[in-house]
Amino acid sequence: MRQRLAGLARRDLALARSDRRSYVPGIVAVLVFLATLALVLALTLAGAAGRFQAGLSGTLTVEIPVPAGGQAGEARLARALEVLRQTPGIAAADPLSREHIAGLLEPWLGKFAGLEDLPLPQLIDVRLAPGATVDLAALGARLETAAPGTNVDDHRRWLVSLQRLARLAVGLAVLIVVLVAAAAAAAVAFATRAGLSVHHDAVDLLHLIGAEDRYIARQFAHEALILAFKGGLAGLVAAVAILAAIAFAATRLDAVPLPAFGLTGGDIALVAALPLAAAAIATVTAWRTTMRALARMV
Amino acid sequence: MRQRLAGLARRDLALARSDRRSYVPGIVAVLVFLATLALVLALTLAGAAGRFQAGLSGTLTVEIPVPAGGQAGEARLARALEVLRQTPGIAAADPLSREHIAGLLEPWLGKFAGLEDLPLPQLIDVRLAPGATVDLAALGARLETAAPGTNVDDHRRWLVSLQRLARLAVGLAVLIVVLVAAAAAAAVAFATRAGLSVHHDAVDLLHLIGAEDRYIARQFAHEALILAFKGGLAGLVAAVAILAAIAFAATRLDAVPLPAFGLTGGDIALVAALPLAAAAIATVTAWRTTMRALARMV
Amino acid sequence: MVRFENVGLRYGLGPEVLRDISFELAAGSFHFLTGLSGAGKSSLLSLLYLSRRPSRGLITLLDRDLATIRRTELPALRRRIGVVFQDFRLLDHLSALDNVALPLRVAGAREDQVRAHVIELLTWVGLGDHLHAKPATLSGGQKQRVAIARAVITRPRLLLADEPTGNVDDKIAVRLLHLFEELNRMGTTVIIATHNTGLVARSHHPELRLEGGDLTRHARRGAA
Amino acid sequence: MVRFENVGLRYGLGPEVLRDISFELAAGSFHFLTGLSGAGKSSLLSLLYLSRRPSRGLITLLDRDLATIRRTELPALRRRIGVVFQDFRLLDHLSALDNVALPLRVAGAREDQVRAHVIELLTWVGLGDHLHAKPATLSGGQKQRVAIARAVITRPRLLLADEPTGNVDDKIAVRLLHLFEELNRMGTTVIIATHNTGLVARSHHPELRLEGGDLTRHARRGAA
Ligand SMILES: Nc1ncnc2c1ncn2[C@@H]1O[C@H](COP(=O)(O)OP(=O)(O)OP(=O)(O)O)[C@@H](O)[C@H]1O
Ligand SMILES: Nc1ncnc2c1ncn2[C@@H]1O[C@H](COP(=O)(O)OP(=O)(O)OP(=O)(O)O)[C@@H](O)[C@H]1O
Ligand SMILES: [Mg+2]
Ligand SMILES: [Mg+2]
Repeated sequence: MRQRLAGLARRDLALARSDRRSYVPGIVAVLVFLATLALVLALTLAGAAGRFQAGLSGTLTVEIPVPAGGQAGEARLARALEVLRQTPGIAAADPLSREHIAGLLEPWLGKFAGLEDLPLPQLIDVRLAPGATVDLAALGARLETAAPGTNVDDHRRWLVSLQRLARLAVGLAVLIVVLVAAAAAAAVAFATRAGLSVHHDAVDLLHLIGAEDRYIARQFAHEALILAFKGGLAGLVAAVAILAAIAFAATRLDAVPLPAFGLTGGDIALVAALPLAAAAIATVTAWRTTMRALARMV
Repeated sequence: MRQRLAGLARRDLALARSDRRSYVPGIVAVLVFLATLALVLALTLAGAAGRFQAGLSGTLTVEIPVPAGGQAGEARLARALEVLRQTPGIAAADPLSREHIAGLLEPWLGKFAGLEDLPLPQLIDVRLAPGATVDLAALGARLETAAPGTNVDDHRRWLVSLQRLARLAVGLAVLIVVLVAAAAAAAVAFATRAGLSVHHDAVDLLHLIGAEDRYIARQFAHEALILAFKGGLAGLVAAVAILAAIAFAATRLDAVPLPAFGLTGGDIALVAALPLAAAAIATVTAWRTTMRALARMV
Repeated sequence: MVRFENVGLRYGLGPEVLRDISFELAAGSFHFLTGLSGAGKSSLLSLLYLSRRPSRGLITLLDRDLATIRRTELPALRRRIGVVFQDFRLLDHLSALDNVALPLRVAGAREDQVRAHVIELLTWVGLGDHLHAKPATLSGGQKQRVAIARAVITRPRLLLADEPTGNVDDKIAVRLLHLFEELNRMGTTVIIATHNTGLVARSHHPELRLEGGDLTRHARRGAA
Repeated sequence: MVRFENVGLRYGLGPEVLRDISFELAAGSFHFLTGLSGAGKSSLLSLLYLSRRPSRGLITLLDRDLATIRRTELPALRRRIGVVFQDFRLLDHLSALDNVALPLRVAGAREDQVRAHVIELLTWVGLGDHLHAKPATLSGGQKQRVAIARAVITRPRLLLADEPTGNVDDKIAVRLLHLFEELNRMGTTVIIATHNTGLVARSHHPELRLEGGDLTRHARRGAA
């Protein structure tokens, strides 16, 4: 075993020395940095969307518009509430206060003096019993007769666009990670070929002495592994530092950094695996590049 | 002269070959790319701010607020207009229509049915005679007696923040360019030191043969010049391509790219000089680094 | 052991460096390869250590026809050949000890056996005090001896030495010749390319002489 | 021309390779430097071509005390010294012609003069057909001759040659010796480190022998 390890770490080729000027760690650091940011943001977004969706999916909102023909608002509200409370599967139906509604509108209307005098629609917050489903078409028809113009919103539009957003973010993150992996592989392949040409004489000597291609490729792969892992670790650390700074800034002073992004243990493991993935890609790429190039030598 | 040129281009050291794996062109490309974007955006912002300022500086806006005590709006407007038209130095004073004002407010209030019924302030657009100055304090006092609550806005707040924004943008651009220059110099110095160690034997031989430090440094400087210029050019081309795409997208199909950013000939020369500047920095850095390192050798 | 049949070699579009060379060496034989500078001695050796293929002709080596050999078989074949290169080809960043140990390690030898063996051989060639010296800190003759030690450490079946005494004094040259003869006695076929006429004259081994691309054989003192 | 006074040299913390060496060589003299492999011949030469400073003692060279010389004066001094390195030190990516032209170009010679001069010298050492060959495509002896041509192209005041005939046959060795003697006749001081006892024996030049770090002088055939 010790024997085997010594074999793996063998460095007949002065790769390490010549690779002090290697661009591999730098490039891998930047790539892992980007991949980490992309992945964390996508996972955060997906997580938030999931939680938001869970919160929305058991609720409905009923809107009773501003009276058109002078009909008393309060009466319409009472009738709608009655209909709702009689519908099986609905656990609760609470009208929102006028102040609450004005608060919701404020970002759009601004705080201006005339706001109190403006006629406002009325909103009812409806919670369904857990697991219950409600026939929205039938409910809508009954509400229409009770209070004409009433509008039932099951947040489907929101839910759909949330899901679309989350899927888009995850897709983008996956795309970025794939691109990053491809770029890392390309950089390592390029560096390996350059290394082979720089160390051509030594490689040639090893061949003449009876070394198999594997013996030589192992050294290039080992070097690539170390360089890429170092770079990847640096990139990960930088990304985590930036994210922690963002989380810290976002939650001021009373936050533990990562939970602010709402990552699960699995998410964190995924992100932490990025330098390992980079090292694995680099190792395999260097190995393959070397084996292919050596096969073309005598 | 030919002799001298041959001397400048001499390549006893196989720098070009070993520098196929140099990271200098790549880094310089990225840096010049960033510097170009920063510079163009800053110059555009500064130019736009300048033009906007020129457009604003000959105008005033007089605001007559929503009547408080029921005084007739039309009468107050007429009195204010009279005061303005009697003031020397004022070329024109035109009240804005109610529709115009509603249009200005719409982005904030949204299009809602009650808008027509809302009480709105009245605005007068005032243009000064070219070169004229108006005593704002005196004008304000006279307007106050004519129509109490009237407000004169000389856009100074706007002008000041525009100037501050333009100065900030230019400052940021300068900072970015300086950082970019420092990063380029650091990258070249690092690469040069690596090159010196890779070519140590050849450098040593040149010394023993009687080469002066200058003879050796010239080769490193020449190589750095070429690498940095190539990288810089690539970065500039990439940045211009991106900017052209933005300009194209911004003005749809009927635009000539660069004028859309409103750059002057001088601005364009400044931006086009970035690769030259990068090459100059690289050359000087490589020269100095080599001379300093050689002075430490026997 | 070694058989050339109408072998020719040219570099690129240049003239033939070797032309129409045919000879056969018996297993366990000992030959000098001589010829003027540029005659093609190193080129001929490079055919033997499988660094190059001939432009034409057939080479049989260790009972293998080199024309039909597959790439994957080369390492095993090369491990049975020891080479002293004219320019040494030591790896600069490895110590004398590691340079000499290289063929053993490449062949997967056990580390505990490698060390003792290498130290013994290096001591024998007079480098017991320079085990851990890098090539750059060795004298010319010391480098040459490291190169020789690397070539013989595996007791190869075929030993090819290119000017192995160019940088050492006559006393060491004779000692190294004894080393080669010792190996030869144990069954190794030896070919030594050299300009050292004194060395050739002092020994009784036959001489292969390269001249104008042709090879002629000269026996000496009644040896085969 | 060259004067050593109690010169000692050690590498790092090792033993003294040269110890307490004193001698003086007249301008225009011709000496062989001999000694066993590892005796310190190359080390002594490296002191003379200003690649190293002695651990102790005084060296005077071309009327300059090397202890007091400033860095900026080195190039001019080095241009008056020609060196044949034991391991040649040719630049791999330059042709034979460019390698030999290097000292002239470094000294700022005019390009039109350089070419004809270099071609003439390379032809003289038998490399007229290999002007544009890179070192990797030259034979051992050919590389050595390029190295020698580079050392003498500037007609230096002092010529230091380290084992300049280790890779060439006796005929070329004699020819090269004539080249050195020709230069010597024109005023160049020559020092040749060599193991080639034949070469030393055939000539009448005095011998400086290094042994155990000490230098002794041996005249031959009545010469100085
Ligand atoms: N890789 C190569 N490419 C082109 N020509 C070559 C190459 N190697 C050798 N030559 C040429 O082939 C000829 C024979 O070279 P080789 O090295 O075999 O000679 P040699 O007998 O070993 O000479 P020496 O005694 O000087 O070492 C020389 O003219 C040399 O220039
Ligand atoms: N750079 C160095 N660092 C440490 N030791 C060195 C260095 N160069 C030479 N030596 C040691 O100094 C001693 C003398 O070496 P030197 O090269 O001068 O011998 P030499 O007489 O030229 O031998 P050869 O005839 O084999 O070339 C040797 O033992 C060598 O190992
Ligand atoms: Mg040869
Ligand atoms: Mg020596």
